[in-house]
Amino acid sequence: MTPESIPLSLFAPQLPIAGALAGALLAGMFSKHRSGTLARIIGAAGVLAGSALLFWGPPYADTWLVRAGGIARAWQLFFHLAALAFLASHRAQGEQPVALLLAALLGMDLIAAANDLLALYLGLELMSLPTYLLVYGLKPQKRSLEAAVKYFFAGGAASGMFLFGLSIWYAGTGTTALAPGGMLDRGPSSAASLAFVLMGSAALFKVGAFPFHFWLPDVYEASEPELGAFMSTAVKAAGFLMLMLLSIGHSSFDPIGNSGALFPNLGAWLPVVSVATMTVGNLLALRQTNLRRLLGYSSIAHVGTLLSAVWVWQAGGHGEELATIWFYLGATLFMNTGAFLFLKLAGISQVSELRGYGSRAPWAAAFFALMLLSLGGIPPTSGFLAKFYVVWDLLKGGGIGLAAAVAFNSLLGLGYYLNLIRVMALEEPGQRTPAEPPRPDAGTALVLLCCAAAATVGFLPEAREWLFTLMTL
Amino acid sequence: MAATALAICGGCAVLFAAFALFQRTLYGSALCLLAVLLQVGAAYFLIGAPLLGLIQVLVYAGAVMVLLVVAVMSSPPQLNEPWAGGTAKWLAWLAVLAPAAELLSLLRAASGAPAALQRAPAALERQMAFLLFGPYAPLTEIAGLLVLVAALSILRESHE
Amino acid sequence: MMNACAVGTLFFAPVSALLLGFFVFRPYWPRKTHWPMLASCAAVTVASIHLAVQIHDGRIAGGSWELTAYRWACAGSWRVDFGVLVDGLSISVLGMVSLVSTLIHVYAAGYMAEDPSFCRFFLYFHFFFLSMVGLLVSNNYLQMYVFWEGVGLASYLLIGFWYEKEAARAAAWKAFLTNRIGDVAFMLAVFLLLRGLGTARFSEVFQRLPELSSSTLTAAAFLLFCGAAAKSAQFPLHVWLPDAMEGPTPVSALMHAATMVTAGVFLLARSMPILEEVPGVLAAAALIGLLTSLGAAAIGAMKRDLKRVLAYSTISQLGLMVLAIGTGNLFGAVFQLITHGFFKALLFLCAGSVIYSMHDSLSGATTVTVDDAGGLSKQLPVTSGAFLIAALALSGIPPLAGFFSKDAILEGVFATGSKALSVLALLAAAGSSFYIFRLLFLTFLGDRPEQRGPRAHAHEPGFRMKVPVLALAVFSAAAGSLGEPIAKVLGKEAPHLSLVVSAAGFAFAGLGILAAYWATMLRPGFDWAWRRAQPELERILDDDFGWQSFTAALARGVLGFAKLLAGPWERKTWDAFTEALADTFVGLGEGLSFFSRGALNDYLWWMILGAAALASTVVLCF
Amino acid sequence: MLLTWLWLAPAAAMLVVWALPSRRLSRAAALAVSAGVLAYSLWLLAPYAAGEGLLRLEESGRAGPLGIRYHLAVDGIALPLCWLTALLSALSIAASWKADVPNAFWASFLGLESALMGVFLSRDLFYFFIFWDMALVPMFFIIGLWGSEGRRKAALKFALYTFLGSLSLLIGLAALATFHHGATGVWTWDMGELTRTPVMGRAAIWIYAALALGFAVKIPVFPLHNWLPDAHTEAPAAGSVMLAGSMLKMGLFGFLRILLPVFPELSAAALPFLGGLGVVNILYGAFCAMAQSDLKRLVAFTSVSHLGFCLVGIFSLTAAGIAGGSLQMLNHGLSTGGLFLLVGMLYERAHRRGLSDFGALASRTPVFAFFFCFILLSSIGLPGLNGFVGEMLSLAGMAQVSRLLAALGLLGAVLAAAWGLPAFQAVFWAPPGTDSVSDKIADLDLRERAILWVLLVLILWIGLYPRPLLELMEPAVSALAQR
Amino acid sequence: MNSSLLVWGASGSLFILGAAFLVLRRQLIAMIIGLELMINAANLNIVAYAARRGDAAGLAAAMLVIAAAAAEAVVGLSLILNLLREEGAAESDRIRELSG
Repeated sequence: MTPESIPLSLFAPQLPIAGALAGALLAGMFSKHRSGTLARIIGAAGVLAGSALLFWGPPYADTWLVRAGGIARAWQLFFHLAALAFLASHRAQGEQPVALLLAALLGMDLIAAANDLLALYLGLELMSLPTYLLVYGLKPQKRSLEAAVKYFFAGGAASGMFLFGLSIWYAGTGTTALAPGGMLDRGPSSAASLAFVLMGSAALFKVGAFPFHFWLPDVYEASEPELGAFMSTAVKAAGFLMLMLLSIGHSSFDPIGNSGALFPNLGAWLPVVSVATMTVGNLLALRQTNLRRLLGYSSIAHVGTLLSAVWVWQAGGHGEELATIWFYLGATLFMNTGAFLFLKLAGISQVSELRGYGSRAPWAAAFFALMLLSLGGIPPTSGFLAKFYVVWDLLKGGGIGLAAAVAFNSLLGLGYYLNLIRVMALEEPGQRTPAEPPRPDAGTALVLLCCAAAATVGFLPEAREWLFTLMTL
Repeated sequence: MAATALAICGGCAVLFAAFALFQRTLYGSALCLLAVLLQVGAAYFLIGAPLLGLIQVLVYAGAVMVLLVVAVMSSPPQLNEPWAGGTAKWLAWLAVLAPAAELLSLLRAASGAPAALQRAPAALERQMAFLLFGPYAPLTEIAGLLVLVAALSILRESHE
Repeated sequence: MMNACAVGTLFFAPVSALLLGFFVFRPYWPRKTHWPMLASCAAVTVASIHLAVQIHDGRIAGGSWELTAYRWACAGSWRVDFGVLVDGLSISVLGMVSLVSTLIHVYAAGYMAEDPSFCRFFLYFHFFFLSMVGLLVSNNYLQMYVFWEGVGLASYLLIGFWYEKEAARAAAWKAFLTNRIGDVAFMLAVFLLLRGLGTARFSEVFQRLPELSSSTLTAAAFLLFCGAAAKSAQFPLHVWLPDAMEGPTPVSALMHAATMVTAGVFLLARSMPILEEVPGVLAAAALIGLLTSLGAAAIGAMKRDLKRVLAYSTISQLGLMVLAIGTGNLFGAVFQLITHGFFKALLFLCAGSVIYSMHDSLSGATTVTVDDAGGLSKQLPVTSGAFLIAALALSGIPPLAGFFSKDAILEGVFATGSKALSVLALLAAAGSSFYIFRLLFLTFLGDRPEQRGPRAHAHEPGFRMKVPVLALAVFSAAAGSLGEPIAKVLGKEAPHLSLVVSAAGFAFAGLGILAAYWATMLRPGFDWAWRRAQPELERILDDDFGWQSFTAALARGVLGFAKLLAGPWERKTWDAFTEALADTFVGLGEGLSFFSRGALNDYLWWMILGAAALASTVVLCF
Repeated sequence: MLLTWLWLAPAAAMLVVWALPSRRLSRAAALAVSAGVLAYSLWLLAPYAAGEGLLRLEESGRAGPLGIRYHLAVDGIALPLCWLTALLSALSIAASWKADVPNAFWASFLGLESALMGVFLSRDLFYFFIFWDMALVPMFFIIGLWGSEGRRKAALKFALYTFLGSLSLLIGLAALATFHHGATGVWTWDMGELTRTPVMGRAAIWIYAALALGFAVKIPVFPLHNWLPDAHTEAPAAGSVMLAGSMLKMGLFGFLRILLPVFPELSAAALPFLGGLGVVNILYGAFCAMAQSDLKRLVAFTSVSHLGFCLVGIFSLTAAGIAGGSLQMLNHGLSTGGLFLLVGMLYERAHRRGLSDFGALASRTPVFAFFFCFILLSSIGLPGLNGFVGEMLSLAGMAQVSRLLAALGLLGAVLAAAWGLPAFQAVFWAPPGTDSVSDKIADLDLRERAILWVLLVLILWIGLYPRPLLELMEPAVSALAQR
Repeated sequence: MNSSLLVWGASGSLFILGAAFLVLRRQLIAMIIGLELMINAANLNIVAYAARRGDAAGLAAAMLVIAAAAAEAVVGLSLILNLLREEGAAESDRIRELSG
């Protein structure tokens, strides 16, 4: 069976981005010193055009290789948003970072649109390679090189596992399509499960779940904060998307339906991994002195919560659970971006530098406190609402134990979030506290404003429904 | 029959991989990797995908090995002194004997050319080529992009 | 109509005087605040006398007049209304109280003239008067309780009036605390009534008594008695009255002799119908009354301080009143209450004059002991004369008031027919005459070498202090004739003085006087010699048979328990618990960080191990 | 929209006040807004209070898919608490007029007021919880930033205890809604509907326990009270007025509004246990108060004792008891709020709170002595003042159920005299000690007197004529009473 | 079908040996060799089954995988060359600074 060829129009949203990639590289050729800003503008234009095309571009299509519109569009919009935040806030020299980012963005768009395991693999590769380089490229020094190397090898091992899983799957079913059938027609065999576990662990690696999380704190600590923001939002979302694609298979993935899981045995071990991830993330975060590393572990803790949301979703969830996952990822997008950008602007990386910062820069401190409150899940903030939806679905879906674990971990989380607020607000400024308040420029200020606005959406319990309708219109 | 040849190829690949693991020197491991790559190429050839075998030898054994050797040479000296010691001798013998054995088993089975070979491999190859640049065109584009990114990493290297 | 406005003045006169005093006189004419107070006292006296006459002449139907002012609170099925009840009992006691208050207000104006916080004294003094009036004329237990604690608060403020003195502060707090214990018992009784009947109005309660179960009734009666015992300083809860003498003498005269302490007896008289339902409580009351009376008389006979002796004499007389209530003789108790109000106030005023005359700066020393005073009759003729009249009245020598009221009580006791009770009652009567005349002879007549006080320049107090003393002397003498009108007002039949009982009473009283004369005048210095001979007995008696030290120890014990409870234990354990909880989690974090120590190989090892573990579980469970 | 303004106005004003340039301007604006809210609440709610139409005054939006509906309403129990909150925030802002604090101080008070109004008004459990937790953040900063020496530790302990409580509350509420859905198939968080369906079986006990724990931490009930003394002692005067005045009532309000109507038979079963805890609260608070040497910590323990009375009243489940309990909530706000204001004025002048630091103040500052004595007497429960009415009704209610608990509760009244008067005497009557600062203390100025006169009049009015308030609570109370 | 067993065996052991490289060897360059081995194992598997079934898609997939693997190797080696220039030796013990 020779698959029919894919019309180029399906890739309409991705073309402007590829164009921007090429444009950025060319910009680098012409003017040496102003190439950075020029590349950023081109990049941003490309991404915006891509997002615009997402809505007015190709109608809903579901070919053997790629999908367009529907759920895929929702995820791609999310990735574009994260990329825009990165472009608006990063200040590195040269056009390299912009080009690498756009390449990574293309990779993510491919993952979102993948209907075929091979496309998924190539998307994973295209997303990972530029990220390894960005970790070192943005701030070339010993620490970031070390982080990049660690990230490369861990990522390499993961994609190696993914590939091996893919080969087993291909050997078993003879097709690399992301569709139930083939080997499964004769019922779930051990080979299929092995294939899934290998591919699933690659997804878990990308997300930073428990056994695969060791690289994450080092990379967040050493890389630039805006990359940390980008990775903790977009790359994490891509990881979750892969996990969901693998566990359900695309056909039943679209909007509401949830017929038969490609790999039904996900339910057995996902709760264990999610509770382990939550607890490890929170416990290790309690002792951190480096703020970026702390945000890394907090991101791991949030991954634990999200994994339990994914568990409920795949255990027979409907649109609601999917909306919960989206809302949580959306909330994380704004919370993490806000927190990381604050660290970048304030030039703070150690907790001791945060001491008494409230008296030096009250408004910046208030912003960071709002972000921390949202990360910690204190009621009026969107973080609380996200966690509330997860606990709500868990209770509805019968995961009482998981709900209790999420609740307990949010108390653990308060231990370090509240501590930061205490250090910032209640302590006297130490000698290492930066003297003057941060001066964000236009782009970053806009991003920070959006983060602050999004953090206070805790008042509207219907926010999840609006998000779902927005994403699936 | 091709199966025995295939068995020898697979066996040698695994053997060389094991040897590579326990080599004290990087130089040794690199060479063992080269041997493994060649064996795998031979396996492709035997299985019935001669073009793939060729590409494997070209891309892997050629480009990647060269890079590896460059990296090994630029790493500190004590890791890459020339191959000496007993194991080197044995490996050399093995590297020679393995292809000979494969050829021998092929010829022995020459009466019936290897099943894969018979089935007009060219047709499969042609179909693959058609596929790569037809339906799989987007994926090849993505592979191209990957190579571009790799190039960027090297390009950046040359900036400073 | 006249009655309504009379009752109105009972309340509005004191309230308006207080408001006037607080808002007008305090800032502008502090030295003049006694004028509005005197006016209101006079108004209340006139009103009460008018009402008394009305009731006495039967012009008010049924001898009692009730008016509901407003509904105070409603909760669930209960309705609690505040109102006024004027009947024989309340109006007779109110008459005495208002009369005595007016006189003492005049006396206080003179006595406290030089005191710097003159205005504050009169505000407290009149607040007490308002509460006392309110207590006497309220028509339900709750309203009575409100004024009951008001009186307690006034006594706290007035005992502690000279708050520079440590003794005054301690005495004030002790008084308030002991009263509060009694009030709590009283409140619990009110709860029981509310629980049973849903209302606390006297008329309704007394009509629907049968509805209550016997256990509730007994409990209520007993608790009411406890409340009364605290206020009227009966045996277990009398500890606060001797210390209350730390207050200025007018306070001691009005509150701790004539009016406040009688509130307890008034409560018992008011709830007589309940007590009659429970004979056991009456018997207990009689016993405690007698015991208190005898004990107080014994201690009083031994005290050296002028006011302390009078304090114990008050406790003893109150004991007699409770004895009368115990024997069911309501008229005897009320008659004694009224006459006692007059002559006991007179005694205190005389003591006040003695103190005032012997010390120029008043707030310095407030007590005069028998050692200082002696042979004062020469310098203070009027005071000693009045003291003599009051002493005679107290001991119950015929023409004077005491004889009639004490005789009424003795009649009641003899009527019960128990020989032991009557003998002991007679003994108590003898005791009371002994200690009062011992005091008389020691301070006014004899002049002992041991007495070396500054009596040389003692001089008769001013005009404003002499008039009330004389007036009270007249009343003490004439009050005996009030017997019939009180009986009529109370609706009880007039007492007939049986010859035997009055003769026995008079004999024992005379015996007491002779003994006092023998112990003090004939053998001067006997008092001191006796005290040196038995220091042990003196210490016991001084310590109220050990009861004072016991209560002090109890208070210290409670404070110690509180300190233990709120001490380091309370703060440490909880903080330690929360800190330990936090440390365990941080410790767990430290332990886990052992695994992520930066080695790339370890990272990869954990990854591959994790994948293998997942694979094995997934594959195995299929 | 009328009711929404009650919590929305202070919230909006919070942002404005915070952003104002000058401190004096923001202070004045804060006072204006709080006074405005007080006036508005009186004007808006008074007519409804009089007539029977209390429950008609409610407004509710559309129910979302989760069954959450923005639904505000006010009834007999919530109305006095709203007035109390509005009054106390106005008074506390006026009382800390001279404090040199940034705009955030005034803003956090308005934020606190809006959250508390939200708690007392919302009929929907979800919004109840949102406002419940929102109230904790401003109080954390008030204690943490502007308290006295040990403020940081106190703020952290306060945050830890209250978050623990609100966490168990969240789980309880979510489980209640889920259980309700299981029984009726309808998703709803509205208090009205939740009361209509019986929640039976073992799960109900767990839900009841979780909710009770959440509320008990806030009241605070005996074993969980450890945060209160530190929070009160370290908070600024105005802060502890608000904390004691209306924040402690959130827990009791929760009991009255959620536990009693939704689980009537479980509350009846829990009566001996929780009533007993109430009595323990009374006695424990009184004993600890007796042993304190710091004036403010003494007042903190007394509020533990007073809330014990409220608990005893509420859990007598009799009409009189519940009326007494809710009235005592109001009285405690006035008398303890007044005491904290007074101690704050003392601290403002002398920066010291020890009992032995002052002496003979009665002669130096008679007006201060008069006010302190008056409000202390109301706090002790002197009849004729408001404290007595609340305590008497609560204990009378409990006497209907168990005479032992009522008797023990009454013992608390004796102990009240034991901690009240010695404190008064140590500060006002006893001669000044060696290191006393009473010579530096000036008497109250006009502003302070005005504030205290407002409290005085209210205390006297409720003491002498509590009937209108009790009739206001009558419909809500009789609905809850079971006996 | 002993040949499929043979192919599974070969690719499985190659994969495991690749993983062993990653875990056991301290030199980074050796770990890159390990990566290459893992990818070759997978490729062997894919090509074996594609050829046996005569499915060109599998071969196309193998082709793309080789390209991706090459790109990955290049990126890895560029990072390692940087490390060599900075540190002089590409050892995993040299990169233990980030920890905790």
